[in-house]
Amino acid sequence: MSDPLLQGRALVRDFAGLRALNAVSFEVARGSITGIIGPNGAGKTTLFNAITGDYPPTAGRVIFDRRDITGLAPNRICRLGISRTYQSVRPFLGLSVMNNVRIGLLYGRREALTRGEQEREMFAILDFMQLRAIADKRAEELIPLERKRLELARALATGPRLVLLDEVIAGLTPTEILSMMETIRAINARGITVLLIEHVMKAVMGLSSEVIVLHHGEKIAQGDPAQVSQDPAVISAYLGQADLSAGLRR
Amino acid sequence: MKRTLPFVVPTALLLALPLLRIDARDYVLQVLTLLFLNIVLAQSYDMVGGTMGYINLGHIAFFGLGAYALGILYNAGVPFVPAVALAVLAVMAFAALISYPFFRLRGAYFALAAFGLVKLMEYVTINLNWLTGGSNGLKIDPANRTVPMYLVSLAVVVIVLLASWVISRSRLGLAMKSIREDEEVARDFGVPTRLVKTQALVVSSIFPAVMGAFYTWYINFIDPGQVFGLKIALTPVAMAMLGGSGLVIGPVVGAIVLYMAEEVIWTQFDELHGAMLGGVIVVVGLFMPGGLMRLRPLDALLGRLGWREDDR
Amino acid sequence: MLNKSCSLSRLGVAALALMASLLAWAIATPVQAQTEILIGGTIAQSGSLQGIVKPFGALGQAWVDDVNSRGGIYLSKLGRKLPVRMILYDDQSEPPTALKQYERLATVDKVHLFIGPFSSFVTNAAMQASIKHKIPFFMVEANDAVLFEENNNWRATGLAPAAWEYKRVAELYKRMGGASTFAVLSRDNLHERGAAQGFADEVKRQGFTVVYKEEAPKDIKDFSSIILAMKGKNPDVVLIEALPPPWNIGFLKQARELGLNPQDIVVGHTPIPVIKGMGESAENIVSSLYMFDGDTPDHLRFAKLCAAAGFEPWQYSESGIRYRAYRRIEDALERAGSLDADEIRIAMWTTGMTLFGEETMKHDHEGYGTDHPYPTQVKGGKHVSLWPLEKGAATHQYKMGKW
Amino acid sequence: MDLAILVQLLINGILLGGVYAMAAVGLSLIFGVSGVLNLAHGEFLMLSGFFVYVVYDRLGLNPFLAVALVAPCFFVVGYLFEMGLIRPLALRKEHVRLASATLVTLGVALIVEDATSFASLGGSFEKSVDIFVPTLVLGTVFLPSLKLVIFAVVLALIAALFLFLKYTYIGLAVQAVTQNRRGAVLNGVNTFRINAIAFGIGTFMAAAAGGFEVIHSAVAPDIGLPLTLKYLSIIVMGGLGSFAGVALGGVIIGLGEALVGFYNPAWGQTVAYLLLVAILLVRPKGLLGK
Repeated sequence: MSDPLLQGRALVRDFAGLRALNAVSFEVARGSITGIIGPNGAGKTTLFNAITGDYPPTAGRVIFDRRDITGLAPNRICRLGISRTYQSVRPFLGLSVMNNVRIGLLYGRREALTRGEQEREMFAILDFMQLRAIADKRAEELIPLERKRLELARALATGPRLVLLDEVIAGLTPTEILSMMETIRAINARGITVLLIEHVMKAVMGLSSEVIVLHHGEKIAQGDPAQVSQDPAVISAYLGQADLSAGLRR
Repeated sequence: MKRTLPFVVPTALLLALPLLRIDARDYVLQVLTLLFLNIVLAQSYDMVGGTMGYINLGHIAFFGLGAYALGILYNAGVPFVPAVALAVLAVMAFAALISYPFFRLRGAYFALAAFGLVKLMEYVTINLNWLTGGSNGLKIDPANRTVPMYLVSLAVVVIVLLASWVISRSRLGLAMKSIREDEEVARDFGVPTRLVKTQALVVSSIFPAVMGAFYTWYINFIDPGQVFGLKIALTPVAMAMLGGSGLVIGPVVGAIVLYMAEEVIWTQFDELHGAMLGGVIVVVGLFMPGGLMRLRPLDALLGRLGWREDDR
Repeated sequence: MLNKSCSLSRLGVAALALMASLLAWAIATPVQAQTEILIGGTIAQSGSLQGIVKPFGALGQAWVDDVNSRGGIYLSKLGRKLPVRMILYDDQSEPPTALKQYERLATVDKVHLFIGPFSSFVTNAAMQASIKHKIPFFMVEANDAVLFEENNNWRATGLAPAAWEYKRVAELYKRMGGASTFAVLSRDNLHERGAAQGFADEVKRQGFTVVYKEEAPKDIKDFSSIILAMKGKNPDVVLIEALPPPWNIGFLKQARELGLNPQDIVVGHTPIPVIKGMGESAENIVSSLYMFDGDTPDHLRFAKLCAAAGFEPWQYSESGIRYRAYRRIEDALERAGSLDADEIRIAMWTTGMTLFGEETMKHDHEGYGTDHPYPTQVKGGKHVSLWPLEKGAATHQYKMGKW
Repeated sequence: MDLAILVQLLINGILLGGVYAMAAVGLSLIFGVSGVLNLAHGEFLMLSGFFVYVVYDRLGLNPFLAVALVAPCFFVVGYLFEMGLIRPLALRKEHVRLASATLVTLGVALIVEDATSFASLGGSFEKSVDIFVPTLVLGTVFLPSLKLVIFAVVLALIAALFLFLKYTYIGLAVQAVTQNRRGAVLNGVNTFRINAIAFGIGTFMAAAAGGFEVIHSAVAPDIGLPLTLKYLSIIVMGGLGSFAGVALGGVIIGLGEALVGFYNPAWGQTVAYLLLVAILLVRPKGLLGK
């Protein structure tokens, strides 16, 4: 990859003696949808947290758009153009849908928006995520699917160049999965690079142009989906997790 | 117009009150002055405690510091108005200074460290008796300042209410609320949390500092146990909770209700004033986590007045 | 829409009505005709000071009942006796509350004279109402110098300055002989500081040495370091000046535990909890009270009032001061002969009455009185008066380190 | 400084730390398990002191026997306190819960204080038991035996608590709840019961400390809140939820007070809060906090 948007160089992250990430190096191409898979406890979310600065890497470098962002505060990293969602959704429960989105617009952007631009952007995002009708509700009044959409809306509000999606598809019904996959593609079509963690193999394989496989905190494979699913190391890592390995072979 | 009327009319009436020619005028003014003091403390406490979700049990430290700063400056010969300004600036600087270490703490740690700060301030004030007069207290020239104090407190109440309202609708206010809801997420979405917390604390320190400075001027004889007292530290918190912490209208309503309850208690009962106050506080904590103004009928009323906030 | 605005305005009217009625409730008390003498004041029934003065509400009522049982106080210019009524509020031990309530007493209850609250801080705030409304203010348990900084003809106290508190105790040691070095420890509080400093100055003036003098925090619980430092100075007499009994008990128990054995121990305030808590060890502790043993009418009446209020005179060391205030009010009213504020004020300042059969109360030009306490010694679990001095020197027994 | 004095000061400070730790351990347990800052802790201490006094005064019992009688009753008091007043707050949002628990316990503190002072109207507000346990004297060093006993009791209680937490089912459940409330619930732990037990034990410890207070010095209705504040700063200093931290925090404050207090009594009391702020500056989670 000649000029990746995001690059991890030998990332290490320790938690009280436990090594959650061990020398993970990877690259995410501009404009791509890249998937991260791996069994539970493989370090996927830890990798996200290392990128966003929530839990900065113990060693190694994170390079975003040719710039070293290792150790920057999360709010600064956000302004540089990385945005995220959470595995278990974390909208600001007491705030209205609009204000949830507004946070990203007001604080997450590098350049300040005028009031008019703000409103226009906000309603465009609400429309895009089909949240306009419930814009005045508080987040705690939303149903789970709406909360997921709200998380995505908030992530888009910061005007990111890269979004990290942590299991946005998990827990949805088959119809909802299809619509969410469409949404992710649409986001990508806006020129936003997507890095996503997912357990639903069909979705990952369907969406991603590239897949990274983590296991026990180490990267064991990276490549296009078809190639990765044939990788013996990957298969053995998933062994014992019948449904997942079944998903891999399918 | 309709929305501001319920605010403007009482303010105008209260402003006209000193013109009243009845014997008990000054008594009424003093009752209201103490009420205003409570409103200011509760309302400004809630900027950090309610809007930002950091239970600042040390809010009263700003009041006591303002009271002492004014007394010391005034006795050193600084004219009154500059002395107030300097006292308030000193308190703001103090707030900015402590915000860094204190906001490294979260939840209970923050609440406790802030509470401990009040006690520390009390002791230090006692011990530095060359500066503060120590346990002998600090006295400034006495005078009857009932009417000016009343007007000043009323003005500060109006200002603090406006400030709360403006903040709750502002960029800063939104960031404060997001910190209350989930500080890590707020930071992930670009909110410079440390800066926002410092700003919030400094803003919230202005009002108790002003009231503290005027308190010394009004009572003219203060001592550390009084201005850094436990009761005065904790009642504003109870008031904010009673009315509805995190709502602009909450603390002011809570302050009025609790203060009036206290007035009734001490005039109507000879004994057990503290216990009754405690009972009220328990009931609030137990049954009204959202406070009065989140109760359905009152919430509906706010809706009709057009005062309901989006984020509650 | 019509409905909505209608209920809104109804609500507005209701809110205004509520406010007005609250205001009315606050100021609505029938205006008093001159059929009784109204005395108003506050007593801490809650807050930090309640422990020292709470029963004085009952004591006040006992006095009122006593006066009224004789038909009240004779006012010569009215040519008849008027009954007394006392209105006491709870100042919550806080100055702003006291200020508010004295204002209420002046304007709503329309009292003829004020009786002061406990402590100099609260008194300072309360006095503002007296100056403003020109109502005579009988100060009670308040004699700090800051209260006397300004010229104010509306207040006066029966008390001498705080520094006099141990004058008689110091005189006693002068007369006794046998002790020459003194250690003085006071609680770091307005009143106690002044009193302890007065004692230190007094014994120095008598030619003794003060080997240790310290102030300890209001809420200290562990005295071991202080006791250790004190032991190093080996004083003959140790004086402890603190109002709250736990403070005194804490010090005494730890002094016993750590082997501090001076010849004599003076504990300024030794009410019943101290004696009960120390048991045998309290024997021969020297203390002071605002009265001495005797059988003058004042002694008998004081004992009777305290009994009616449910305690013995020596159990609340400040009760003697209260009693003196009541007597001064009676005296001033009788001599004024009317309820005119100015006449009461002048009568209050020109008193020359005799109390407890012995002393003549006076005022100096600043408004200080002459009352200061008398030495006592704990014997058999009670205070025994060491006054007058001739008697005291004979009765007093050195503790000689016997705990 | 004279060596003998230094030794005496160190002994005084350490023993004082034991006294502080006694009540603070209970408070720490309560916080660790339930996440509640119990502002009524000192009131229970005070109340227990009063009951000990009443039992001693009216029934003529030996004060130590009275403590042994009264303190266990406070286990029930703490248990019921949790059931009636703390449990209903369990489902609230974190910061709302912290605030409402603070309010509820503050209200209870005010009620207990005022009711106690009301109940003793007519008598005196302060109570103290007259008993003297002779001091152990070794050369120039004075070892107050009562405090030695307290210190031993504290150590024993902390050890017992440790064993209880490590080896009994309830103890393990308590630990599980301390570490992860939600996880414990998912694993079938009845957190309500565990909270109540923690309150029971914590209040029992406060009551035991109250017994000591009335024997060793005196209790009065208004001593509660200031004591609570001091204990809270000790447990924060040591690290919330860590018992060893509590003992350490107690001893540090005890030593600070003893050493500073020797030269300057005024700053002796201040040092506790100075240390609190200083330690939190360096370690936001306390000395042994995780």
